[in-house]
Amino acid sequence: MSGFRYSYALNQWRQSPTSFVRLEDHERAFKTLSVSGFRAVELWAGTGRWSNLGRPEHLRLNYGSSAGFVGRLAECGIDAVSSLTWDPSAPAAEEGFDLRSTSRPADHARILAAVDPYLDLLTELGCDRIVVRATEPAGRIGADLDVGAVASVLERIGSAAKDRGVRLAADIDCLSPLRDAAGIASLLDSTDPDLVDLSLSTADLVVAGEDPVAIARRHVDRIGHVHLKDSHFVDSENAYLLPGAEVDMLQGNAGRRIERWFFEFGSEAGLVDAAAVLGVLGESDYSGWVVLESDQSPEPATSAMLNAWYLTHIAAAGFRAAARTEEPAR
Amino acid sequence: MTWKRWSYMDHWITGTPQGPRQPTFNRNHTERYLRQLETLGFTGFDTFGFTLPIYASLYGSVPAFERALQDHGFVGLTGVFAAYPYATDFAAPHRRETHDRIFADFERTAAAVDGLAVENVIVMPTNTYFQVEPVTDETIKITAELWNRVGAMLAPRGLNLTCHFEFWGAIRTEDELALFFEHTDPELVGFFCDTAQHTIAGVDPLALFRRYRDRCRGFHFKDTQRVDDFDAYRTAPDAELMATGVPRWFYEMGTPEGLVDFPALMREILDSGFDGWLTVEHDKADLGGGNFAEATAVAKWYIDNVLDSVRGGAA
Amino acid sequence: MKWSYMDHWRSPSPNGPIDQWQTYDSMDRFLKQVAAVGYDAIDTFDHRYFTIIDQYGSVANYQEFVQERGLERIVNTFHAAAYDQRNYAPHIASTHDNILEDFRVTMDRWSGIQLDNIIVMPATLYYDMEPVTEDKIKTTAELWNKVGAITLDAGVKLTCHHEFFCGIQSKEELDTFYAYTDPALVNLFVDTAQHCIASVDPVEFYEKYADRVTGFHFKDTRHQDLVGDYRRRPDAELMGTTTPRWFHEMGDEGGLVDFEAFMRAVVRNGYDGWLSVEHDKANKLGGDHAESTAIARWYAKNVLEKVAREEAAK
Amino acid sequence: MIRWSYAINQWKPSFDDFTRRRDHERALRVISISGFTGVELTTGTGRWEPLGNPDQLAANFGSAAGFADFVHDAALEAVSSWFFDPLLGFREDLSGPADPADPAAHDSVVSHATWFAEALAELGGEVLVVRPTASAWQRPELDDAVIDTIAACWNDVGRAIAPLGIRLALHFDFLSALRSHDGLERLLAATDPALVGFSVDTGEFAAAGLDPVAFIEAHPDRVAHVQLKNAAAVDDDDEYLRRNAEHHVKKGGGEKPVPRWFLELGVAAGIVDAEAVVRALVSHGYDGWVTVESDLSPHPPTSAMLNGWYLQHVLQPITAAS
Repeated sequence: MSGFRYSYALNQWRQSPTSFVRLEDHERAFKTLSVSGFRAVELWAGTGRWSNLGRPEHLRLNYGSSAGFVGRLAECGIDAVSSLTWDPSAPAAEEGFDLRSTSRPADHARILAAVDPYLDLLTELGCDRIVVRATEPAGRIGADLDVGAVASVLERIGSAAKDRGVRLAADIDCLSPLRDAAGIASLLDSTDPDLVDLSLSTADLVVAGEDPVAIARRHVDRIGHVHLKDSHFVDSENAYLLPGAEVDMLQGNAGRRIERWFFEFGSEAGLVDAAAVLGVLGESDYSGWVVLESDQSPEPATSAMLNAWYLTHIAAAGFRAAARTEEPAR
Repeated sequence: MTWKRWSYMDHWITGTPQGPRQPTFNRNHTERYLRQLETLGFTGFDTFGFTLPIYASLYGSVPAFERALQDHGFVGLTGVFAAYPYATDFAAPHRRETHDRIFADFERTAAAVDGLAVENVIVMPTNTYFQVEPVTDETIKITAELWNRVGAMLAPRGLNLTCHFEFWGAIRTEDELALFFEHTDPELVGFFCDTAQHTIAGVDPLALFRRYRDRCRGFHFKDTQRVDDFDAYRTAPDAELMATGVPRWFYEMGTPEGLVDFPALMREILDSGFDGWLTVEHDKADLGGGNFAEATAVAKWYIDNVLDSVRGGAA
Repeated sequence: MKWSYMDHWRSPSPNGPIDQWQTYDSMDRFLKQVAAVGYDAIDTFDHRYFTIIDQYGSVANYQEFVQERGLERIVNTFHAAAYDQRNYAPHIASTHDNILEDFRVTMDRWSGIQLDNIIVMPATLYYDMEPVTEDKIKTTAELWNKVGAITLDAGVKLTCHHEFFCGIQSKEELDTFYAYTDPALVNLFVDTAQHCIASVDPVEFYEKYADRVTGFHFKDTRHQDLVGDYRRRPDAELMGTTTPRWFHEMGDEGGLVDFEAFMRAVVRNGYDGWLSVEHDKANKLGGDHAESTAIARWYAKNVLEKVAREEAAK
Repeated sequence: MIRWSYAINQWKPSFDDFTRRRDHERALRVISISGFTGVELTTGTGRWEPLGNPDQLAANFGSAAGFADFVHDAALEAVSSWFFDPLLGFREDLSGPADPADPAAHDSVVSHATWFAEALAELGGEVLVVRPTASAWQRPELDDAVIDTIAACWNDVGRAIAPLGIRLALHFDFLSALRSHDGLERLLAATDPALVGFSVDTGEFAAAGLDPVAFIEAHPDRVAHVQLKNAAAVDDDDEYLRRNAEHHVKKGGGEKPVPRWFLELGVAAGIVDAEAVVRALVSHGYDGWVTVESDLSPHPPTSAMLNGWYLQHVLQPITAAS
């Protein structure tokens, strides 16, 4: 079997600004994931005292120190923080709500400054992966994206990360102007493989009309991180170009009015072939993380358990001992 | 008497296919939200400064959103709330070096609501207590300088600057409040009475209103079931959601366990001649299985069926 | 050490909260979640029979559906009867024929699979049995001795689960009841929370009757009934004055049951049957069955199973 | 004159929900503040149904009058109506399901209906709304003898409760046996117009592929009650004939599937023209309660408020103009 490990993203547990703030809520999520068979979690960057796992200073305050956090995770049956996702263009109070774009060279120095505290945190947490959103949504940047500028800042972040033993994986999401096969290839061709990996996000690829298996095969040597989640829909109308695509498309404000795109595995309408993706990773010598998500789920705990069941029984014989090969009869 | 000017402070969580989210999830949810408020009979709508861009993106512009409010029977956007709950290098009212930045933020807010129905710009005048302490006369005076300056900028634009004091903020006791008001210009810096926050901080909101009646610009009508008698206000990083043993501080008015005497306050308001907005706020009403729609309906029921019966000139 | 999950469940749907029996899909998702966090089997209510026949054709077919999702089998059923002094009351002998017939029918319905236990609340609501006398308990015991013989004929143990609001719930009432029942026919099913609410120490009580115990509901509570809620009319379970929510999953903060001590007792007494986890009304006050089920299984795996190993090694 | 009430049914999605006094108080206040003046109860049985029948009202509020005070305290005028399905059966008197198609069950139906009507009279109510017969999958045949038996049962009930000042309204739903074999019209013809009225449930009519306005126009004198709700879809594949359709079709969504059959008034996805219904009622001088429902809503307070919005902004202007 291959050498990759599974992790679970915590992002969806925080559904509203005031949710997932108390430490007992964190603890319940950790335990839910642990007992479902996941031994690592992915953090995501945020802002404010209520996004208190998403800012280094708040995480330290809550748990006394980074080590205190790691200790608490261990007590809950979580061995590692696999990774942290970070969007350089997301404004944060702690950074004076600075608005930055990876596509604007003038912003790059500030992006590098902003990532620094996160790299410190990851080092303290023993985590070697930062997943960086490569671009802003297409609808915000406009048509002419300077791929070279994006590549340049990713390389610089990648280099700073490498200095601390952390690798960068570029996240190209379904709203990115680089979301299709050509866009992904252009970014990878423009970046140094020593500094920038690809974060393969299966659901985002499906939404973008791409086959995640084909993309995985094509760039198997560059994959440094995997987000494994399912989607029920393809954005066949290019709604990602709408100016407010985060809401217009992903929250059904416009167009086809689809209010939920991403799903846990195992539903009939799912478009991602998880077993095939894992097969490609298994055949290669991929040794990073495969991170499952409850993204957009109304019940993140339920989605985590269903994803665990699906891995165990359908998609990944190695996830848990008791493996099964076919979907149960209905 | 029937008070005509009830506004609703824009906290709300509703069910979506992605779980509980704010109504700005999309325009359809926003419309459903506004219809529910309209049904209950609110005519004022207060929101957060940081939500204005979201409404602008959903409706095309902030004025377009105000027109949508008016289509739903509101007089318009009546108040804007601005806050820096967490001290940063960029925003800390007790540190002079951040004042220019904060002042500039308020210039932008003022521009954003220019020409709208907005009467009050409500601010949280300080950051979390634990980041400011020790709270001294000096920190309060520096804070007062900032708000005098912001108030002076807003006043000519027809906007009242008014200060809303959190139980976990760095101005919370009667003495701290007194010092702050002593150092701020009554014409430029108003008082905003949040019934629950003061009660939690151990300060009687009714007494405060009597004392600062002349500079009171509005109220948040909300209740609490608990006084902070165990220094929860100093909880780091946050006292509002993370205080030990208190997962929920705030409740809608009309709950039997509530500590605030709303009829008495109402009587006092009627007697005082106050003629501004009375605002209903439901902060975190979803905690512990609660829900915003129901909390808002039963609070407005309480207004129509209990507070409307209150008469002034008692005893 | 094998864990079974008792079928209390709610999940959201487009038309409000539903239980897992709503559709094949909701059952499928329920069973997969239970299996995913490492439960080995499920318990159910025998009144689900009608839904089972409607949706799955037979009890055996339903069990197969369960097994296809990675769970071993159905271990126990709970016989939730509508007690009424007029026709179905264990302390009133004239109603016994009716009750006995009910059990003959029930055992026949479930004969397609092998169950370990059929669980009953052995008495009516407390207020329907008051005053609770030795005579009434004796009459009750006579009934369950006869029922136990019927179930044993069907290869299933009869076992008694004492709700805090039923007519046999205090230490004295329990002792009287077990003195009058035949150990070969009438067993005990210890619900940790129910006894705790009734101010009966679950560990002591279990130790005393360990040789008659054929199962457990591992669940927690944050409240003892100190105000007489157990005899509150018309209802104690949902409408009690103490709390709107009596039951919590084990492993959550604020719980009153000492599960570690309980687990040690289970091991010390050489119990080798199934351990059942129950989340009764876990959705109250903003709770969520899915999460509670994971948290409880986490606690079983990471705390109780370790304690059990320690105790076994002694 | 039309009076507006709201059905409390959906506040209890599961058997162990909505049992505590606080829940009831809050639901009534939501209904009141949303602009309704009455509440419609649904029959239920057992200790977890405090609002389910007169015995439970007595157990929880002392008496029907005690409950009436509770309703008035919430600023509602009355319990407009009570929905009664005789096939439910009642633990309170150990009665099993009573089938109006079974002559032997008629006494039971009449006595239970009277039990509710007496309480309703005390609660300021006017209409006993009943489910007249079983579902289509339970009664696929509907010959004249069956229709006559059902009609006789409801004639008897109407006669029994009329002296209490309570009208009887037979409620048609989209799973009803009356949906096939022209059952609705035949039952209408077989019952005594002086004793037996009908309840027009707009959502149920629409889901059954029937036009509620056409029914009102055709039988204005028989309309004794209206339940106003929107529908999302028409059961045009006759799924109502499926075994246990309540479960598989109404709640489970059927084969399509339909996630939720009934919606709030006025929403774009709905197929009921509530304005036309109210215009038809007004044009015939309908004088009685219209009960709006949150049937199948995931969030009853929100549905009540959205329906309240529609009432205040769309429907009441129609009645005010008449």
